Amino acid sequence: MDGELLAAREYLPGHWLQTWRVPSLASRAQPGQYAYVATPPGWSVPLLRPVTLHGFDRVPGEVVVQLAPDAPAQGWLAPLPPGGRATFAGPFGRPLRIEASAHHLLLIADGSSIGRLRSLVDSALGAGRQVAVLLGAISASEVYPSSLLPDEVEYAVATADGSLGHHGTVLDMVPRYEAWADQAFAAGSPDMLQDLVTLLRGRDARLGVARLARRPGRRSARGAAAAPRDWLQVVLEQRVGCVLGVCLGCSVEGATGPVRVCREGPAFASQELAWSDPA
Amino acid sequence: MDGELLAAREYLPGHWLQTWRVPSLASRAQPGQYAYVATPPGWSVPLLRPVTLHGFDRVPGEVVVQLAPDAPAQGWLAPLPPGGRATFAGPFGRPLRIEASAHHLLLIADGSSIGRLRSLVDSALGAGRQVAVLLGAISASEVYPSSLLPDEVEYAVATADGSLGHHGTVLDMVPRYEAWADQAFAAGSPDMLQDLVTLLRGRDARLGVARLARRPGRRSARGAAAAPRDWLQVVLEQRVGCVLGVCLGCSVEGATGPVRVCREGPAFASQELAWSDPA
Amino acid sequence: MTGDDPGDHPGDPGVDLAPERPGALVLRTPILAAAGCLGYGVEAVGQVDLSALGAVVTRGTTLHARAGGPAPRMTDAPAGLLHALGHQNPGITTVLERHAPRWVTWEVPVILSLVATSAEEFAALAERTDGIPGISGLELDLGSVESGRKGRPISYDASSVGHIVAAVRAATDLPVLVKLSITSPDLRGVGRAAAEAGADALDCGSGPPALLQGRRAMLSGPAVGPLALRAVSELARRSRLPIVGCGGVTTLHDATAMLEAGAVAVAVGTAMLADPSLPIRLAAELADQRSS
Amino acid sequence: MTGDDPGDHPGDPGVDLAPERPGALVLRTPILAAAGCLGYGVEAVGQVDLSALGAVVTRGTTLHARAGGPAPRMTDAPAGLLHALGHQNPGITTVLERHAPRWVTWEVPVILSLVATSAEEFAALAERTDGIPGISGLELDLGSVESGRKGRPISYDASSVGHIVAAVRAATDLPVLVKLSITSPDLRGVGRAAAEAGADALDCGSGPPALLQGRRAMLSGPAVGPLALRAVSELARRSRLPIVGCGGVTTLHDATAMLEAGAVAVAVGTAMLADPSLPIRLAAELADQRSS
Ligand SMILES: Cc1cc2nc3c(=O)[nH]c(=O)nc-3n(C[C@H](O)[C@H](O)[C@H](O)COP(=O)(O)OP(=O)(O)OC[C@H]3O[C@@H](n4cnc5c(N)ncnc54)[C@H](O)[C@@H]3O)c2cc1C
Ligand SMILES: Cc1cc2nc3c(=O)[nH]c(=O)nc-3n(C[C@H](O)[C@H](O)[C@H](O)COP(=O)(O)OP(=O)(O)OC[C@H]3O[C@@H](n4cnc5c(N)ncnc54)[C@H](O)[C@@H]3O)c2cc1C
Ligand SMILES: Cc1cc2nc3c(=O)[nH]c(=O)nc-3n(C[C@H](O)[C@H](O)[C@H](O)COP(=O)(O)O)c2cc1C
Ligand SMILES: Cc1cc2nc3c(=O)[nH]c(=O)nc-3n(C[C@H](O)[C@H](O)[C@H](O)COP(=O)(O)O)c2cc1C
Ligand code: FES
Ligand code: FES
Repeated sequence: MDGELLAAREYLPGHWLQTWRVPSLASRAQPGQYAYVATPPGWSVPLLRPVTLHGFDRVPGEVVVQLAPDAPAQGWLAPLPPGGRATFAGPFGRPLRIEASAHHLLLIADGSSIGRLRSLVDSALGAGRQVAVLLGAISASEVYPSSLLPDEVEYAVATADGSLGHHGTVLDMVPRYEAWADQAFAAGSPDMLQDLVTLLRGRDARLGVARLARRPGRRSARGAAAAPRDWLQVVLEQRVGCVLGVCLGCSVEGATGPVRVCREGPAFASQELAWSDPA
Repeated sequence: MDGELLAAREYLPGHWLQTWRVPSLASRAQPGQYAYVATPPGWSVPLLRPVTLHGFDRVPGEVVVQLAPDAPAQGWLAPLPPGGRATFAGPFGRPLRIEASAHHLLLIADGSSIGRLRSLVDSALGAGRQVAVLLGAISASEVYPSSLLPDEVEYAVATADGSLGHHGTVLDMVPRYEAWADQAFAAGSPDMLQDLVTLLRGRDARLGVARLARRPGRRSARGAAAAPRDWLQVVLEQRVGCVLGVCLGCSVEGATGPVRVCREGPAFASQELAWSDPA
Repeated sequence: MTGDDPGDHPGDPGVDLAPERPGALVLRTPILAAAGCLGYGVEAVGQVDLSALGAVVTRGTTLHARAGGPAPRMTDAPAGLLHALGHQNPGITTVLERHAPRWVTWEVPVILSLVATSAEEFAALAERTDGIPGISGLELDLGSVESGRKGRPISYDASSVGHIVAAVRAATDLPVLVKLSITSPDLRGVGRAAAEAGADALDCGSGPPALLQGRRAMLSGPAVGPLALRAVSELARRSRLPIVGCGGVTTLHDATAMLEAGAVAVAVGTAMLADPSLPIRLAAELADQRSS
Repeated sequence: MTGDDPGDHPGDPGVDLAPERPGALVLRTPILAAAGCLGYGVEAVGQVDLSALGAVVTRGTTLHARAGGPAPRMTDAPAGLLHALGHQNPGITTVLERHAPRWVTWEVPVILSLVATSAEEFAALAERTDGIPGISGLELDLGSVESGRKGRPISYDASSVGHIVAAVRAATDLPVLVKLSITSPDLRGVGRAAAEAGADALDCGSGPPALLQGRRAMLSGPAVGPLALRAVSELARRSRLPIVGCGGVTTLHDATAMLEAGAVAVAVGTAMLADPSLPIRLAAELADQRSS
């Protein structure tokens, strides 16, 4: 599917948001899914490379693509002027799922990974839900600008050097929100995700009190399919080969054997994946 | 030096003429020289790749770059929309030289190589000289359009399949012009150039009569430095590495040892090069 | 596929990858899907017209199931792809049970790629295929970076190649292709050892040993094309066996260069990952070129 | 350059490429110009601040003048360059007469690259440099595709490497670097043979054998980076000699990866062809990175 670049802005040094007209992608994309862009004709390897769908607007048929400095497609997409063209494919794979009964959504990300969850914000607010975003970054200069988030969103930032918001990691802020949130969604480095899962192992114990105090009875209302262990969903990234499910290049360890990020993912319930045991 | 693409047209399938604004190139380019364009930032090897300067216009600071289907820079230059940018270098190397006393210029080319001589046409006509262009091509569909040449130019075409002009090779047409021409300039495949040089080995004998009959006394007027053996100049192409003269990747056999096309060339007097003896 | 009428055009004899076993492995077109790049073929049904391919070489298959290596298994390299997949596969028993019944129904020959480290293990794998319809040939993966010793592919050593091929030859009557690394230092010796031990054809071959985040990996894609071409041309001058050229083939020009270097057929790997119908287009373009 | 104060910063010891010959070959920065990519250095004076380089390795130089190979000598490959230059050079006598007097005046160490096919010839070349000021070291080109037998670089064979290095060692007291092909199958054996025969350092190395329009050629540039990284890391685990990593280095990231794989310094070839000041920028970036 052919795309035309409509506009681009560099929202942080080396970080781009590009608006593309790609109607058949915009009409089908769902939060958490990736789109793929073909390496350009002059490029030596014909490959599909993932881009993060920061947002999509179905009616005009537009998607907003986020390019971090290390995005695989950065090299050929970032220099394009408006009017530039690229070939898109996707969306492939499984999206993030908001449960019907979930009203409070907690989004947890580090660095530019917030882009992978960004379209979930729009879907959730559109459906009248409340959203809190927790972001971790090295320092203030790498923090996703709050101006890119709707005002209704609660946005809390942690920086490793303390230059903005909480001095520490994004995980330090999680316990404060875990009782409030009906569902959580995370994207980020493998280390952060692992630490998050480890942290959440203590959640049931902590929430025994907190949750019941705040929303008595909600738990049972969710039904069996949405057991509390599905509370966290993650969006993974892996280097990809085919994105068609044949090469097994994107495999990661799942709870019951290897799973392909390009097909079974990119969104997973945290319990579907294999995590290290706490040391 | 930064260049901006102003306009592009595909004058034959796969053959492009692109107008670029590159003032410092336009102000210094001379007929026969190449310009070089840097592989783009996303490209994996930083190299300078040759492009043919089809023309240049010093006052607005514009050059017209010709891209044949096999041009090294075709892959990244051809897809650019107007407003696109590229980094240029050059001109490097030795240009073609029109002698002050030369009034009749014969240009001989095959295929898209005519682009390498094209700017000589403008210089020569501007200085009041007469120009004849002989072009060889496989068939009519690959012939450089006469509309791209000024009306004053005599333009003769030969096609291998006889679909346009003379049925045969460009060389068949040379003897008809060799007496008329004060200088000749050729660009094309190595085979064509070799055959041309072989053909011209008989020229002195043929011209003993013809020249004296048409322009008695002209020969001596040229002086020793412009001996008749300099009658033909050629523009060579070679795959290049550095275009700075250090890698020796562009070397060809010269009459007295290897010569570098990027420095001692690309324009050579035919006697400066080593040619095969006739079989 | 029986080999009775392999060519699309009357009189087109097809490409025989096992000349000493008449009709056993004759390809309609000289373009194959390289090992691992189309899985077991079944994953691609519906996306690709498999019958337009010369053959499908399967994912490398081991005696027992393998979970594969840790992530990341793959990364982009300049003009190439680095991969260390760790031979993830469900093991030969499952593969034969699950997929062979479908392969029987296909027109395209399926060549089963076998992965092992010893002659005995290779022979055991070959024996398992005995009497199982749907398999048109075996490819011994001796080019793999991950199963060779210390990241040196088995095909770096001619005598190992000879032993393994002899053991497999004794275990099966199926056509046997031997896949070599394109950086094998002794291609001549390796080609001779394979031929003398009874191989039917050579696949040249696998990408060279490289590094993916400190782990041993294979490099593939256009970057390795010039190395593959050189290996094929060297092998072709020495070997009487038919050669499948593989490595970096992305365009018609690449495929033609392989055939000119002496290959009788060409396998496409990396370039078909994102575009599984690329080999089919190449096959069509090649046929056009030849008939014009 | 004397080696007295090699580092730009007080306390920076520089990179010693000949630890057993104290002060003989200590580089200010760990970035070198790879052989052949800056000619004899003299071509680049005025374009590049040579003193900002760790060292300049010269074009390969033979006993007698060579006119070089036929055109085309070079062509683009995916993410790389193919070249078959035929070792064009004016021969060692002319090189020493013409260039050594200028090298003496330079701050940057000049390492003369020697090309030959036998131990005797290499030793003869080394002898010619005896007592000639301006040469800080010799690099033996054992990685070349064009001077090895049948396109197999000399460094594919450990015993040849040992013989050649021993002969050169006997002929000179200059630091001796041994340049290997990055696809040498037996890097461990080759590294050991070089060390035992008295080499001071290893350069790993030359691009792999490839094909340029049917002729043997070397592939270089980013395409070969992953192969070079693997070779350096394998060599570093086995060898006690300092290693110069070479192959595909284009960015700071590439240079850092080479150093992490175990190289003490990095040579830049193809990437400096179009931009001879690239290695200087890399050296500066590397210094920045280290001091921050
Ligand atoms: C599903 C998914 C989605 C992702 N989405 C994003 C995203 O939207 N934004 C983001 O920032 N990160 C994204 N990532 C992360 C991304 O994969 C890695 O950060 C990235 O691959 C790091 O690339 P690299 O620098 O190792 O190599 P690359 O940047 O991929 O390539 C290495 C170098 O080789 C060159 N090169 C690569 N291919 C070729 C070629 N074919 N020919 C010539 N040269 C080539 C490039 O110029 C580059 O310099 C995503 C990953 C996955 C799996
Ligand atoms: C001085 C000079 C001037 C010339 N001027 C012109 C001219 O103006 N017009 C013209 O038509 N011809 C010109 N030529 C002729 C030209 O050199 C050859 O026709 C051309 O190089 C043929 O290219 P190729 O197809 O072999 O390889 P290329 O097209 O150079 O490259 C081969 C393939 O590799 C890919 N590739 C190349 N480099 C990279 C890279 N760094 N990273 C990833 N992929 C890469 C390309 O996509 C291409 O598919 C000129 C030659 C010279 C020496
Ligand atoms: C994703 C992927 C998986 C592969 N799996 C196998 C395999 O299982 N067995 C094998 O012999 N080769 C395997 N290969 C190697 C290819 O078959 C081929 O030899 C190599 O990639 C070179 O060809 P190419 O440059 O066209 O990719 C694999 C290559 C890729 C890219
Ligand atoms: C134009 C050119 C000339 C070269 N000449 C030599 C040479 O004379 N001697 C040598 O040992 N290596 C020579 N090489 C190889 C380089 O020194 C280097 O080992 C190789 O190119 C790999 O590094 P790269 O990928 O950074 O180019 C040459 C390489 C190029 C591109
Ligand atoms: S990328 Fe190939 S299976 Fe997922
Ligand atoms: S291109 Fe390097 S010397 Fe001419």
